[in-house]
Amino acid sequence: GQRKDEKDNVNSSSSLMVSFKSFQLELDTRHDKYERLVKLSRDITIESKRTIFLLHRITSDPNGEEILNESEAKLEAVRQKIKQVAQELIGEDMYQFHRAISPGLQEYVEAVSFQYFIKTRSLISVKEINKQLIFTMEDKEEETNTPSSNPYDKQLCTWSLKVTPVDYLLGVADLTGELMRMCINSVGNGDIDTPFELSQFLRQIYDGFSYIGNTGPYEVSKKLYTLKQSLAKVENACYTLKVRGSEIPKHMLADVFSTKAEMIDREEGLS
Amino acid sequence: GQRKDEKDNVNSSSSLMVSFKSFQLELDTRHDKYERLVKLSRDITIESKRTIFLLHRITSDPNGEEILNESEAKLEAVRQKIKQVAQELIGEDMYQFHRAISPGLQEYVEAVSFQYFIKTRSLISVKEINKQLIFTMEDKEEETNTPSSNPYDKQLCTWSLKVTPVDYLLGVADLTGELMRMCINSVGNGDIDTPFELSQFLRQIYDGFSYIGNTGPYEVSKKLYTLKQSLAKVENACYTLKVRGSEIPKHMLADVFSTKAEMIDREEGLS
Amino acid sequence: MSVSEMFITLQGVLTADQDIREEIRKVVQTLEQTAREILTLLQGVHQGAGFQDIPKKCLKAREHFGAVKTQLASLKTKFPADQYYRFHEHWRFVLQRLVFLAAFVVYLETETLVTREAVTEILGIEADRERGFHLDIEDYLSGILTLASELSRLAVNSVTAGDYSRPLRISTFINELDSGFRLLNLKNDSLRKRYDGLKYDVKKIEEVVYDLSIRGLSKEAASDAGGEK
Amino acid sequence: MSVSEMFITLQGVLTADQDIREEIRKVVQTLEQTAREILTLLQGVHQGAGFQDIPKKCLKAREHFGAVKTQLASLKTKFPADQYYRFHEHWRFVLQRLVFLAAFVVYLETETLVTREAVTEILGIEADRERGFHLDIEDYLSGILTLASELSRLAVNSVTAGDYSRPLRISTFINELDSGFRLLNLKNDSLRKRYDGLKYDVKKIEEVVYDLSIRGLSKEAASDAGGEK
Amino acid sequence: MSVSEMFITLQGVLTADQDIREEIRKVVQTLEQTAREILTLLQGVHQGAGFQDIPKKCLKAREHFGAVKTQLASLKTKFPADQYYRFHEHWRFVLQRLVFLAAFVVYLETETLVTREAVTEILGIEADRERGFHLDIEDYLSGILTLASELSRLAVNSVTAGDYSRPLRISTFINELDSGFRLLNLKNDSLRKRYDGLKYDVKKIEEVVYDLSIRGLSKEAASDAGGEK
Amino acid sequence: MSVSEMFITLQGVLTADQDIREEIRKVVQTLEQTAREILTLLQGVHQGAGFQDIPKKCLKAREHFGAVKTQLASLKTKFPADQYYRFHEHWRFVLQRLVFLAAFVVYLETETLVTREAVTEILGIEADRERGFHLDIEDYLSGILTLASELSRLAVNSVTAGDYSRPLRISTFINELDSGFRLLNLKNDSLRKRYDGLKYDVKKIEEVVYDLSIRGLSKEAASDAGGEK
Amino acid sequence: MSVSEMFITLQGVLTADQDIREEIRKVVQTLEQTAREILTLLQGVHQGAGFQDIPKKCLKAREHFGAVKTQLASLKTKFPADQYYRFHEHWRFVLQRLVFLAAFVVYLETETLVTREAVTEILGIEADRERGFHLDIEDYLSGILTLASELSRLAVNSVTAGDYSRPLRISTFINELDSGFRLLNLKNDSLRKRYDGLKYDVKKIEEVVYDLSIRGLSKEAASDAGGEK
Amino acid sequence: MSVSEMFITLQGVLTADQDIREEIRKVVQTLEQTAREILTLLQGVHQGAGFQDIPKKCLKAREHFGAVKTQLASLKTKFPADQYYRFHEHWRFVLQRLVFLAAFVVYLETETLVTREAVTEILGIEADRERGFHLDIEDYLSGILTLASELSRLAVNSVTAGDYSRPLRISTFINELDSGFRLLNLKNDSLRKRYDGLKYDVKKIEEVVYDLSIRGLSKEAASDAGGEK
Ligand SMILES: [Mn+2]
Ligand SMILES: [Mn+2]
Repeated sequence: GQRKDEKDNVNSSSSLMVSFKSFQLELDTRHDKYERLVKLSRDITIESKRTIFLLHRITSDPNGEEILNESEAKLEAVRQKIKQVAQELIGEDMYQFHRAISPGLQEYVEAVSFQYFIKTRSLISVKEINKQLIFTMEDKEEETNTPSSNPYDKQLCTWSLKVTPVDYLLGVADLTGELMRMCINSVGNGDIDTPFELSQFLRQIYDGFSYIGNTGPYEVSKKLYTLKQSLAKVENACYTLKVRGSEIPKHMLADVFSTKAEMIDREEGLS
Repeated sequence: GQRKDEKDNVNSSSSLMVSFKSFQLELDTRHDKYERLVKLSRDITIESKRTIFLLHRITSDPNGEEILNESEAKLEAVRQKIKQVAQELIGEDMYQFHRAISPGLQEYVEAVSFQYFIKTRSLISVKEINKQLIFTMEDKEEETNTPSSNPYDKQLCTWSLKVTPVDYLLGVADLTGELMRMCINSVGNGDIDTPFELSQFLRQIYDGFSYIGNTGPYEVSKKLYTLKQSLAKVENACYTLKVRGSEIPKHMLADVFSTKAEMIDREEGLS
Repeated sequence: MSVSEMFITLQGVLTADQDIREEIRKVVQTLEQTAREILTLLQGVHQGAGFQDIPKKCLKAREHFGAVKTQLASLKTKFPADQYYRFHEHWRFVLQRLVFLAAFVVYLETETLVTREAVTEILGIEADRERGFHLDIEDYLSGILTLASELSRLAVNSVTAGDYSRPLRISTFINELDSGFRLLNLKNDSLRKRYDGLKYDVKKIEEVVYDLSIRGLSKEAASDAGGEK
Repeated sequence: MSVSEMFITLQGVLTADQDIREEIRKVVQTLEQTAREILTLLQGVHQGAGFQDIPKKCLKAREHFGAVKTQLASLKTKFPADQYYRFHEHWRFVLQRLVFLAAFVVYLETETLVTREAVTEILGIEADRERGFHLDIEDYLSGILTLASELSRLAVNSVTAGDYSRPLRISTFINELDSGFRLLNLKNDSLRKRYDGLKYDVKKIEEVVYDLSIRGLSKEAASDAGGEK
Repeated sequence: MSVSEMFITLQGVLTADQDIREEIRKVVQTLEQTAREILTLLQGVHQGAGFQDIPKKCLKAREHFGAVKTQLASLKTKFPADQYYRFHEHWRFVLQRLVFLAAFVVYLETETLVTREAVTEILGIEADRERGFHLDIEDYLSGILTLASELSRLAVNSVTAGDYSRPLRISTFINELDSGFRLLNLKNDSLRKRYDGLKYDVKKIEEVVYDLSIRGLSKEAASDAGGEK
Repeated sequence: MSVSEMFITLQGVLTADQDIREEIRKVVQTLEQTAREILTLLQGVHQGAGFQDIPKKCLKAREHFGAVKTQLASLKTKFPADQYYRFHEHWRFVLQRLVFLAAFVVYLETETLVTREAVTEILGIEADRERGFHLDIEDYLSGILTLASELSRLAVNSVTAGDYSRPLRISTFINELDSGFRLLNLKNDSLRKRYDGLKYDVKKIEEVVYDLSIRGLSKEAASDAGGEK
Repeated sequence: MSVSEMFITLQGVLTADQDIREEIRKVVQTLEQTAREILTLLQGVHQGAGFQDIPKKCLKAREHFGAVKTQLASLKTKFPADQYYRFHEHWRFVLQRLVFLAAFVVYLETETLVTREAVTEILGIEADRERGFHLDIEDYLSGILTLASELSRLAVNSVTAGDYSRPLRISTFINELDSGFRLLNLKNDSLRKRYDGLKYDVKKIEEVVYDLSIRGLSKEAASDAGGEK
Repeated sequence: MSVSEMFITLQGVLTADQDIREEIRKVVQTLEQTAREILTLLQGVHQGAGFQDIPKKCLKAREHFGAVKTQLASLKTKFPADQYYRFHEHWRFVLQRLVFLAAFVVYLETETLVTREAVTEILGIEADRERGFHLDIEDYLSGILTLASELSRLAVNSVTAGDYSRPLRISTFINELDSGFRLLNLKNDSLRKRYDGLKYDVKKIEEVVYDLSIRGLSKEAASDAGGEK
């Protein structure tokens, strides 16, 4: 059409166009960063999940110590990924990119608090989690790679990432699912102490969540139902242990178990 | 508990454990590949979207040829990503990982068919798209990087990835949205031929989709509504052009436009 | 620290967060009220009689922006400076509206596009994120898109009021804006949706210009405009 | 090629696809029917009288697997060999069920876990994806999980039928299976969910073994078993 | 009191409530029927020939409002006066529709906005909540917004029917309405959403006035109107 | 009769039912194919060039309806006559579509609304439920609403193709249809929802007529039409 | 016939349909009330004391079924006989519940599965679709599945009440039922889902029997039963 | 009165309404806080050690109800007494929760069902709608259903804590409750749905009683209980 030409007079070097070019750059930079963070978050999620699977092997594995060490190594690898996230966020408002990284951080909280429970039978605090997310610039190579662009290089040799209280809560809420699995596993493995410990612990978490109730954000309240179900499963498991234990005097239990173990050994010898 | 130990006799070198260890490897390998493909798909999506934005600049930019070249370069970059996807899929059943890569491929179809329409005013076929997705092993470096693991290296020096008909259809369905945008842009830029061309073209695609109707998968039928809306917008734009053009005899139009262009020039001179 | 103590602490954090949000909401409400007043003021330009009063209306609007400044100054005291994006959603909408209103005033005064820096000055906030309460680029762009749609309406009403030159100037302005926006790669979000609307504004103005030109009114306008300015 | 010709071609492709699916569905239906028959057959072992007949039931089931082989052989002719995963959903469910049934038969015969290779042999399909119609690893695992739950039921019913040694053997077997599954990193999908169920099967059997041991029935069982085998 | 006695008492309360709702539903149905009849009657004004008959149509509509009064009078006897908001949802929709219809009649008669008091009089209900079955303010506003959209349609059809002055008057009226609504600080979701639609009505009418103006038809209209009134 | 004999009998009944559904599905698929072909054919009228060919297109469509008759005749043999509503969902959608297509052809031929009786004749089914395979009233109405929306599109494209008189006639037709529907007391949710869409069609066509009228094109159209008819 | 005449006729048809539905709803409500009364009556058997009264409770329930018969007889007069499936959804739920209640009574009386014919007789409806208001096969099966779940509960409560033989008999019955259902090739989604629940009932009862058996209570039960029967 | 004056008046009404809602929300928040504290307190009874403390916990809870009374007293001053149902949604949820908590305390104290009157006394509100701020019957019932589910959990945990008699008493109580609910003809969707959950609670408790009974623990419990009471 003949009219097309007339529009060409939009001067591509006008001040408007110049600022829009800078907008283009700004937006693309932001989106690229967001995208990199999403990818890191996915990596963090996957590795955290695998750490959790690893930790579940403890209830059946004699080499508990070994598994704990292995899980520590895995979590350290996850923290290296989180370090990259933190690096991306230097000088940024982390809430601007929170949606990108939140899923990964929640899964990390789940993994790290699961490990902590196994080690200490208690709940890791958000403070302790964040203590492990302070990073120092040890790797000299990296430092030399980006010497000019990053103003934080020389002044501060540490930087950190803080898990938000809400991410922490959501991670802990998911932790209860893993604890429930651990409880049922324990019963299946003839471990009669762990279930009662777990039910005690889970109840405390449940009471904590119901104390918070709906004052938290919607995502937190949404988890209450699953949490309640996990607790019910654990309470039912303890109930079953108690009920079946009622058929025999307490002092006989040890006897019974050793007999049974013997039986099984013999059985296996036969098959 | 004392019962724990008894379970330790699950021999970690039993044939069952040996096969489950191999299952672990197999599953992890598969999930890792899936994850890599998801990331590639995201990259493909983003770059394809940016190509589309670039191509929209043509209607206002005098340097159409330049933009086309730039878009070609961008699409080539996307194809390099697709090449990576194809590499991952060598020897695999691509449908096993289809869900991971489908979003990216659809967006690529949208971008490449948009460019093709701008160049040729016609619809690119799925065949033509796939022709561009046959890759040969040119980069020597890559070849030397993975010399042993990949059995396809020596026998076949080409490999390819095929966009499925359904991915193609879904990409084309989204293309219509871009065509609608292009149409409205054209009207705003005083281009009175393009809208009619576009309405003709869009109608053909719409007729095509309604010919297919609900015989395709659900995702395709779902797009019909948006497609219809896009068509309505284009038809309404043409209607407006016709109605307002009706107030002046055809032969006067050129006159009018040149006068108006003059006006605007003068106007700009003043401000 | 026991589990229940931990949860009591967490509850404290959440409560503090909600208190902040409550405070923010209150200030945002007064901002919305002021914004509505500026809007009502500026809406007058669409009315026939309003065209003469534009400069006076702009002056009055400028006064209102004084109140806006105070309210925004109060807003930024309500939360930690480095958590802007944590509470962004609360003021996002009203800030976009204020950008639009500032851009409208500036356009009416000088027929130019207000820059991001200029808007932040009018609003008394920062242009730069590092320096404090700032204007997010997407909010700036969103406000500008509202301006485009308002101007397409103004073009229509100018003709009704007998001013045939303004639509031509608006047309040039919007066209440049459109070229600017085409440079951007937007995500499939609300900004993208709003940007899609720009095409229709451009189209509408193009139609007005066409209507004027086939009737020879654009010539008349040009000579008028020559005289006016 | 015109747009409409292109769409006619595409429609042809889609129709061909649907025809394939229709064909697949038909074969899958006959497979489901056969699977249901094998299931009914094997369900008999839970009944009191059924415990003596296990070997006979297994033989009969083996015969039915002949029919399964023929049906699966027919199934693989219905679609291009390299598009297994395109149509996977159609036979996924029934294949998992057949894995379970084969695993159940093998367990009843030898009290061992059928390997992936052995299952594919029973079903007359490939163990290896590259070689043709194969058994996806997740489907294999899913079938095995169904076995675990069936065995926990069998443990309960064995006690009712007065067989006190079988639960002990099942317990050992399921424990090993559980250890195996713990090695896997599952995604949050249906397999994960089914795997979560395994814990309850393990728990149930543990309870049965406990019940037997506190009553001294496990000793009795052990000596019986010694004699039986 | 035993548990079962308690529940028998409770069931009595529940039954009474359900009976009330059933009664209300019946009256609301007749109201809907009457509303539909008034609507059909008034829709006639959009037709070319209908423009002459407006006064007659209004008179007829007024008669129908007699029936509405009776039906509303019956409605208010169906439930305790202080439970208006308990059953509000049942009549909310039809009441909004009746407000619209009353407002439309009043507009056609006098080209003014019906007040809340006047509507309640037409409907035979109370203006004041304390005095009984009243008109909720949001329902009143909702009905008025429907009027705005109907008038934008009327403006279009007036032009078709050759009446060029009516759109100008509608434009003034709608502008006033728009300013009015801008004074409101709407929280309510559904009302807010409907109000957002008002700006499209305003724009539509501005475009009609523009179309008249650029073709010089609005001057013609003005002189006509001068003569008519 | 033993439980298992009972269930074998029941399975017989279930199988028969499933077979019927399978048969129905097959016929419905061919009906859908034919319907899609008619649709593609008639959509040609929206193309600029298509306006001359309307009579030819209608003739061709009529031929296709021959196939439809045969297919529907086959459909009704697939199930007992008194179980129409048991299987209604299977053909409901395609029947609505066929009603629309028949109504569209009839409109294009004679610019009148096809009656329910006429549609059933075109489709070779019964008008009266008692007499056999009939057309449910809601399906008829649903098809007619689709026609309305197609005609509003046709009005737009007629103008683009330079035919200024057709929109006026469509407007009259749609208005009559709208009045008709207002006589109905619709309860049914999906039909009610679709009916709510009709008012957008009415408005759209009124705007087309407005556009023609304000440019004096409707007069031109009228004189044309006068000559044509 | 004018369009408006056509629509008046159509409205007549729609109204008739709505009236029928209203009538049906009313009868269904009374049916639900009666069903609830029978349920309350039969729930008594779960209570400790209730076990002695079973025969008396059954007799009373039989009386209530007289009322059911009358109500169902009234229901079938409300609509044309050949439109059963048009209104099916209205009574489907209550009919399934009545089937369950009838099946429960019959089980309590004779410990056998009520046949479809026997249920229809108890309800005073037809066994055969051709002969009038009948019982859809899926509704029958659905009611039977409810019975299974009720019986698993009864097994549990029998033990509590000290009746150790009933669970064994229930176990046999449910197993037969399960085998029966396995003969069916269920397509229907809701029925299939409910059938999946059956296996939990089977398992539950097996566990009860296990509990009795491991404690030697089932032998006791067997000798009791020997004496009783 | 001009349009803008009218709207200023209307805005006054709207503002008043929003202020009321704001006030209500604030009080409701403090109520929720208190309710959460009572809940945390009472949840302690599920802990093994908590069983001895029940009376002390109840006393403490009673103290908290003093705060509830004050807060509810404050709530009722926030709005006109006859607009209870206008703002009902605001406090509905927390009121149901408070009913549950009151009912739980009363149950723990006396093992009886709190009556509606007694609840209102504990909460310091009216039993009778006519007399002021009252308790809606559905909210009462909803709270009671929550109690049932809490008691089924308590039954389980009682056993774990070694208290075998409590489950028997809970079972009797829940059965009575279930019979009570069966007397109701529930229409309300959300209440109906929650009621459907009751049958799971009933079943759960029956299973607990079963477990105790088959192990002879219920006898032990009975003799204990005999001594205790
Ligand atoms: Mn998890
Ligand atoms: Mn797109």
